Amino acid sequence: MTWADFDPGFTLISLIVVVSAFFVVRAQNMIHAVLWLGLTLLGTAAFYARLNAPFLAGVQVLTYVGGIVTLMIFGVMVTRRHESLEAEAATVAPERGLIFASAIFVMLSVVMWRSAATIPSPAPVASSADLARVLLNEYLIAFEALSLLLLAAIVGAVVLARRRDLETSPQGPVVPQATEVQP
Amino acid sequence: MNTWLQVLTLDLAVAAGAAVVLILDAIGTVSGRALGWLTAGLLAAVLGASFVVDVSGTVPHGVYVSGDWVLFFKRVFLIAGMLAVLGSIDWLAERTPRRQAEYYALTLFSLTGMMVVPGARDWVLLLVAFELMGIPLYVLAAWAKTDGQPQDEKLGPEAGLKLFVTGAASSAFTIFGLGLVIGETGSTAISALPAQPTQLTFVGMLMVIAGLGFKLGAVPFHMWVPDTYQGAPTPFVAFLSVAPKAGGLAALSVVTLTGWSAHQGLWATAIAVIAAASMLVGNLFALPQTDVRRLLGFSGVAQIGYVLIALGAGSQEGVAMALFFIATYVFTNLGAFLVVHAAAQASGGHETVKLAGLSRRTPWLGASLLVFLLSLAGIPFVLGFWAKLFVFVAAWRAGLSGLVVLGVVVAVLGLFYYLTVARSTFMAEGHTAEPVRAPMGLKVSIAVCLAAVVGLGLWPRPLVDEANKAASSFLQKR
Amino acid sequence: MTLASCLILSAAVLCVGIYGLLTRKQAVAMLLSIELMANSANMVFASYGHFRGGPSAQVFVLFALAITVAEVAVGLALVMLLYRRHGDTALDLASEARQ
Amino acid sequence: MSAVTLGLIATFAPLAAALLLWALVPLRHRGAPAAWVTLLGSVIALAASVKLVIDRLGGAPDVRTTIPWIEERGRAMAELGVQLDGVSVPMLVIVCLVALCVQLFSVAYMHDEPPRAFGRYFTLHALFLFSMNVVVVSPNLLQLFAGWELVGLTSYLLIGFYFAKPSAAQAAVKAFWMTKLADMGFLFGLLVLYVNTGGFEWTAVPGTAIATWVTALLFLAVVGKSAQFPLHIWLPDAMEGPTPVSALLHAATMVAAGVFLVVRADPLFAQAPATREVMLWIGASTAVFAAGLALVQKDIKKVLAFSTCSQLGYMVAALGAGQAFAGFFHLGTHAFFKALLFLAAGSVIHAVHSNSLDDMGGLRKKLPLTTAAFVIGALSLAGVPGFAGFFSKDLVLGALEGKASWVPWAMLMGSAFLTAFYMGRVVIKAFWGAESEKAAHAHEGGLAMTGPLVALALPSLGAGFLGGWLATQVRAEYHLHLGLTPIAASAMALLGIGAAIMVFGKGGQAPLVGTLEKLDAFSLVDKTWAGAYRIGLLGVSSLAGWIDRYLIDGLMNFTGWAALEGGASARKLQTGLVRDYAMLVVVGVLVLVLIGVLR
Amino acid sequence: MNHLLATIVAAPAIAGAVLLVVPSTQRLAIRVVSLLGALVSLGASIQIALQYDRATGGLQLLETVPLVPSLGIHLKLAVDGWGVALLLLTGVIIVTGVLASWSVERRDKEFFLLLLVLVAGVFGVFVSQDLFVFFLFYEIAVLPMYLLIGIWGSSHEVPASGPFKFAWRRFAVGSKEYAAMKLTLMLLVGSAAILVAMFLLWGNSGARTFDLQVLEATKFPIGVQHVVFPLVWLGFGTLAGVFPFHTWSPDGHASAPTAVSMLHAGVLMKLGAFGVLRIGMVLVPDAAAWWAPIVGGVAVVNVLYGALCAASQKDLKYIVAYSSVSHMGVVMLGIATLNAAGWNGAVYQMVAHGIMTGLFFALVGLVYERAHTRAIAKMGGFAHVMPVVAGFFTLACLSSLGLPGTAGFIAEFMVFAGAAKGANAWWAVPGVLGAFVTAVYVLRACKAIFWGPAPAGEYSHLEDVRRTEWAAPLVLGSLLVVFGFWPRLLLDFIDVASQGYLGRLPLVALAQVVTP
Repeated sequence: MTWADFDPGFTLISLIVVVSAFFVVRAQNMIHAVLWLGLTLLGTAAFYARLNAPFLAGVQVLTYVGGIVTLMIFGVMVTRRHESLEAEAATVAPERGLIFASAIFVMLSVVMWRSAATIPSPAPVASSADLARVLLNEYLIAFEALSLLLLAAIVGAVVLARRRDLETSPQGPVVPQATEVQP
Repeated sequence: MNTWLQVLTLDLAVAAGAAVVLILDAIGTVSGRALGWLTAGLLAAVLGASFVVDVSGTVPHGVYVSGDWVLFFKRVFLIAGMLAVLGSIDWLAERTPRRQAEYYALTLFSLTGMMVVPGARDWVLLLVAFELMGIPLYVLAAWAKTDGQPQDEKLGPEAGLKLFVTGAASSAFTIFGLGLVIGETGSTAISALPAQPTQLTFVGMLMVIAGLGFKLGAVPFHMWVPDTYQGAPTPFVAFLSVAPKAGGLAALSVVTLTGWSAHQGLWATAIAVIAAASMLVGNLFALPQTDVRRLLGFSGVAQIGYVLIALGAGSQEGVAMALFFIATYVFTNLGAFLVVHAAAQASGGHETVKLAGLSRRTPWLGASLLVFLLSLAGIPFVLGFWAKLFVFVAAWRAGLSGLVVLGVVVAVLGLFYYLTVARSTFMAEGHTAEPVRAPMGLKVSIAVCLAAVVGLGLWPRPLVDEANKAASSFLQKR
Repeated sequence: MTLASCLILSAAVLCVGIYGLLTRKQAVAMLLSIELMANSANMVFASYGHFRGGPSAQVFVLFALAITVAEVAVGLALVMLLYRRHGDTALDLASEARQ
Repeated sequence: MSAVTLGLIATFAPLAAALLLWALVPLRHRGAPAAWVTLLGSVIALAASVKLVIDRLGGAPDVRTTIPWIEERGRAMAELGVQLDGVSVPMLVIVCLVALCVQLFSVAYMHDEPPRAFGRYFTLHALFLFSMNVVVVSPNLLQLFAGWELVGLTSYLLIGFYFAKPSAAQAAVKAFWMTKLADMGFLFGLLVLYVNTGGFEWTAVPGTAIATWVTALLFLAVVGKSAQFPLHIWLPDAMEGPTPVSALLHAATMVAAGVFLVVRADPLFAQAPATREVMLWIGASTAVFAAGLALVQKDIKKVLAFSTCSQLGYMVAALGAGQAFAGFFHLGTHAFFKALLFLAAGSVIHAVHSNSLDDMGGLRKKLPLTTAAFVIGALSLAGVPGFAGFFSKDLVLGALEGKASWVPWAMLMGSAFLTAFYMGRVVIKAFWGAESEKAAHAHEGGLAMTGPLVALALPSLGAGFLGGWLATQVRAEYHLHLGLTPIAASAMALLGIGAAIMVFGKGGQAPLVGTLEKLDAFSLVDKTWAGAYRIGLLGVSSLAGWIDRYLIDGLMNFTGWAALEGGASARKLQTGLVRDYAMLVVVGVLVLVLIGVLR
Repeated sequence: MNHLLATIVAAPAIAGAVLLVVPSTQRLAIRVVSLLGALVSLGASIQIALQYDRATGGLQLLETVPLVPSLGIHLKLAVDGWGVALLLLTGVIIVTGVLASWSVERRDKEFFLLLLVLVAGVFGVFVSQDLFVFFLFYEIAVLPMYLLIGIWGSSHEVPASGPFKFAWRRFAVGSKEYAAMKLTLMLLVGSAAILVAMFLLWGNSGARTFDLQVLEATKFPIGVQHVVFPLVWLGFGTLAGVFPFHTWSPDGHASAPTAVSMLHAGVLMKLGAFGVLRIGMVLVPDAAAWWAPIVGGVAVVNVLYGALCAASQKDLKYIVAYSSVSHMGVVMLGIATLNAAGWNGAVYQMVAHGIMTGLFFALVGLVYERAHTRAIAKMGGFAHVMPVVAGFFTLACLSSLGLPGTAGFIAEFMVFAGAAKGANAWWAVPGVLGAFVTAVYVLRACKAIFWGPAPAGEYSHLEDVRRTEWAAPLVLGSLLVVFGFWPRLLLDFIDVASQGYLGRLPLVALAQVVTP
């Protein structure tokens, strides 16, 4: 790798992604953390675009930034306790996290460097049409399964999150009882 | 050649069942316990259909291969699902009467995912099916918003959360690993493998195995097991403790033995390490447990260690024996959990001491529990013995004698805690002699398990033959 | 920009996620960390898609995205449940089950 | 009837009686009928053995028949059988005759016992006779051992007949232990013999070294059974049993089995001069030692018991001198007169209800027949010329002439004097002198009591003259000759009697009595054994028990404890914190990635 | 081909199955069914003894059913001379055991059921000619013990002391649960060792079969043999009470109910010794010959140490239990002699000790049932009130100390003779010493319990033997004497088997034996 290989765009994207990711896990305010995540995801979208995957970038922006970040903010708002916002977001045992994270990072990057450093030139990229075609051919079953997955997730999330989920039987509220045995 | 719709008939039927259950509940046609019986009936019907309908074949592009292998697993899943649903009916109707349909639907969704897993030969399909199996479980684990004692009230969400966090982290690793594997091979076919796989491929592969290890509850991805078992509704735990493990086994087999069989040295090492750790940790941690659910949880961790030994052997025999093991494990563990459930409902707690005098209160339940425990411990003439034995034989033949010896030795530890439970059930005098009245569904379910464990324990041949057939079909068509 | 550098970038995001996973006390924060990890996996796919070609990698990202969304939805529901039981979302509260 | 059949009848008739009584519980519990069954068995046995003697007088040859008993690799490793020759046939008669007399006597003596006990008593008697006959007719050492042990068993049961009495129970157990201790020698001897010759025959010629080992070990058993120093301590205690039992077992027959063993195994002993040397000394010292103790006993039975020890010492000394016949002959005469003495003593005890010499006195008027019988026995025991004891004792002493610088000879001479002296003491204290309080109501027992006395008095008087015949039976040399020994022995006997009359006739005390009494009271030997038992055996066993419970089993408990503690402390790793669980997932991935990296 | 062997195994099992459907209120029916099952087995075992051709020897009455052919597992039943002797023993013990437990009241149905299952396992072991099935039956025989002791057993106090005092709190030492758990765990550790040995044999047999005859014909590499033998020795030896793995035995036997003690000490411990002999000595003879001195050395410790421990006990059942440890040492000693006298003696001792200890436990059970104590110090003079018990107890004592005329003598004598003839003649010395110590403690116990002044107070009206209780003393006592006088009844069977198997030992080992 030489200076000729230096790619300012990529470097910038990398910096944005990594730094914002770092703030996601360090931010003391949960709202800030979610916003930092949004930045990371946007950076990732840029990354996709840089990798000639505009469709992915679009989807990334739509679902992740638009969907997940919103969902997260919603989640934070719903569950926040205003008086202790800062303390909640505190971290524990950072050295432990650092050790494990860096150990994995070192190992992965060594292997990645060894295995993939030799691949320089990008291959031709698939178009959105290609994506659509395989999606409805090879991945048709997976696609259908995915729809089931999403359905299940929705059902599950609704069941779990249903507020004031009064457990009542037709006869009225059920009192938790020690035994269901009729004497 | 069947069309893909035909190949996936059973899976589609189960998925449709989920929809039907939800719809029937929504329009109010069927509700309450009837939904449960309906679901169980549906599963029974599908199980019956699996013997009638010809579902063998390969889907275009080879993403899904159906045959004896798949059928074996599907039947295991269907049986597990059916028995678990039967065991849940009354608990649900009494504890969470307003969420019954969702419970069954989610169970069916999870089952659909499971049923797709063993046939999947494409990473994408495998991943989606695997997640379809897993996500409903997160929800179901947290089902017990108010179960029994007040102190248990907080355990429900905790159970779900613990399962979720470890699960989501694991699946993140899995997907990351998959990225490396697929990227390196350039294809989403599981069997595809570059002629000269780079080290990165191997690392990715091992990360995938780590993700599967979570679902199996193997050490060190097992930490959720006892806590979730303790907090989740027991009838669901009966399901959770067996079916997803079979699914994990199926996935692990597919991942390791299609295409990757040439690199057995790699994954076999990983599996051996996990297996050894699981047997050791599971048995050791189970020793001091006082809650039967936790105890059975750790015991399950240990049992998975035994399954992994067989899989680590990498031979057709090893696969067959792993299948045999997991099938026996379904009946045994499910039965054990259901008996514990029945007893706990009557005595107000899942602690071992609460089982005191069970055999006097309701002899057949006590005897069943004993049989299940003996089976888990691997005592002759009950099903578990053959399972352990076959696994050991397969591993021994494959040269894994060290693991076999370790397994034999730690099995003694296992015996200690199984006997502790048996002691409580049989020897201790309970506070009451009042019989435990198990509801119908539970009774049927336990009886089926008991019949299987004893019957197949006396004559394991049919199951062995099935397992062998499945394994050979799998390895031929991989 | 080489494949290796893209992959290492993904690994970095993954490890930042791991760091968060291990150090965050707050349930939502942990969800965010998991999100980072999932995102890093997608970055790997995208990188390979760019350097190796073919639609598979990109298709996979789509699936992975959907799965992540589903997971997050369920995860958030669980966090809300936790909050409802404990009045807080500190994960350490969920440590009743141990012995 | 063939000789073998007769031998079998003699052996098994009592067993049949015993089995019958054992199986037919009502019969046994009736009491008296049981006695008749036993007596019938004994009569048949006696008849058969007398027939054997008559046949032998008619020139019948020795017979030996065996059948395989224990097998090994298809061959007999041990055999059972019957050997009827000059040693066994006379012995058979002696045993059966004495036993019959004693049993008859017992019918009267024991009549106060409750019927059940009475029945048990006679069952055991029948069993005893069977066991003793097994010893007598045995064709090899193993069968002899079997009978030997059975005899020991019956002895144990009969000593403990009054089992309600703790002293009797203790005495029985003690007797069994002491003889069992000695019998280990027998067993080892058998094993050595077996290993070196492949069999249990006393005719084997294994060479001097082995023969010495074997005989030394066998002799150990003899020391125990025949109550030789230092294993004699059980015999005085054994007097806790009923008096007829003492007469039969502990004087006439069982204790003599040791001597019988040596006589039987003479061919082996002949190959082991070293063993004989030891026997000589042990026999001689026991004779003197026991005679000394006999002098100071207050219990009439204990006098007789120590006297038995002493006389057995004579026999053993004779055997040690290589004169098996002398020992055997003395065994025969001793059987008659000692049984007579015991039965007479029993008659006295029966009359005065006391064992103590102090309670007796002047009984000769009340019990004339008993007195006569006792005096005959005493004279015979003392070795007064003409009585049976004289002949045999003379033979024993003659055998010792010149052996080991005459020292044993001198010891036995001294002992002969003592014998006469202490018997004189007993006779005078019991039958002469002033009438004691308890003697006032004494009277002779019935015919069942006096009959046996007469029956035994006759051979006590005359059995000495059978010596010649007996000698031809065992192919030994026997001549009466007038020499130093007979004269000295007669002199000693008469001197002893004279001294006794001089000393005790006036109610005096013997010299040295104080010392002897102290010695007896102290009973060093007894205490030594008791100490060995308490400290040695019980101490070691308590230690073993402690080790087993607290060290070995403790270690097992510790293992279990360690596993459980291990589990319990490992459980702390299960913190319940989600973060830690996630960390373990990361650790797992780390390990797996490491496997990939290291590959 | 008749199905005697199948009958003998199946009879108790079928009786057990019938029990399942007998209502638990039908107390008499339960007992009668159990007794019938036991009687059929006894009858079959006698019939087997009659049919067995003693002149030919070897395996007879062969029956084979393939079980799992793919693994080389067959249900192959046949019996050799040793087996015949031990089948007879088992038959007798189970019949008397059932009769002795006639008075069990608590949960009697389960009790008899487990008893029958157990005994089916025992029979199975003796007739299995397939290592795997052998092991299966072995496990079946061992496991019911856990419940039998744990439910119907009795507890007592053991004071905490010694260096491992701290471990006491964890276990209620002396309680029946403790005894049951310790017994089960120790025996199953042994089973684990056996299982490993089994795999080694199977894996190295070439034929991949568990068939004992095929395994016998296989010449295993000496390295394998040296691993297998110690595993087999310690694995089975744990059940045979081999020092220092005997500690389950005193607690287990002391806690177990009467019939269970009878069966366990009387028959089950023999399974261990039988395993060492049949599997260890026969299948891996070369290693066995090498290990024999060690086996014998440990056995000698067993004999003497067990006897000494017994002498220090104050609890009647413990005395009998330790005496079992000591007597099983005699069995192991006989096995280690590697000659016909020793092996015959060992098997004979199995039978003799089985009968004797069965008798012991039956009588101790009777005494305990009436006096409600096992502490010797509290007893005394019982012969006045229970003379029959006293008499038979004495008989058992006599056999225990090896008195001629009882079966114990024949057995011990043969073992000692074998030992004296063997390579380590000195073994006989501690062996005989052990017999002497036995004389000391059994007679002392006998005296303390039965002799002395007639008991007063609560013990003055103890009942003697009644009804079904007669069976055990009468049958077992008579057998002790019969086998003592007429050993050939059994020796004919035993010897022919020993002869057959002895030929397998390496010549080196045989050369060490002094042949007269």
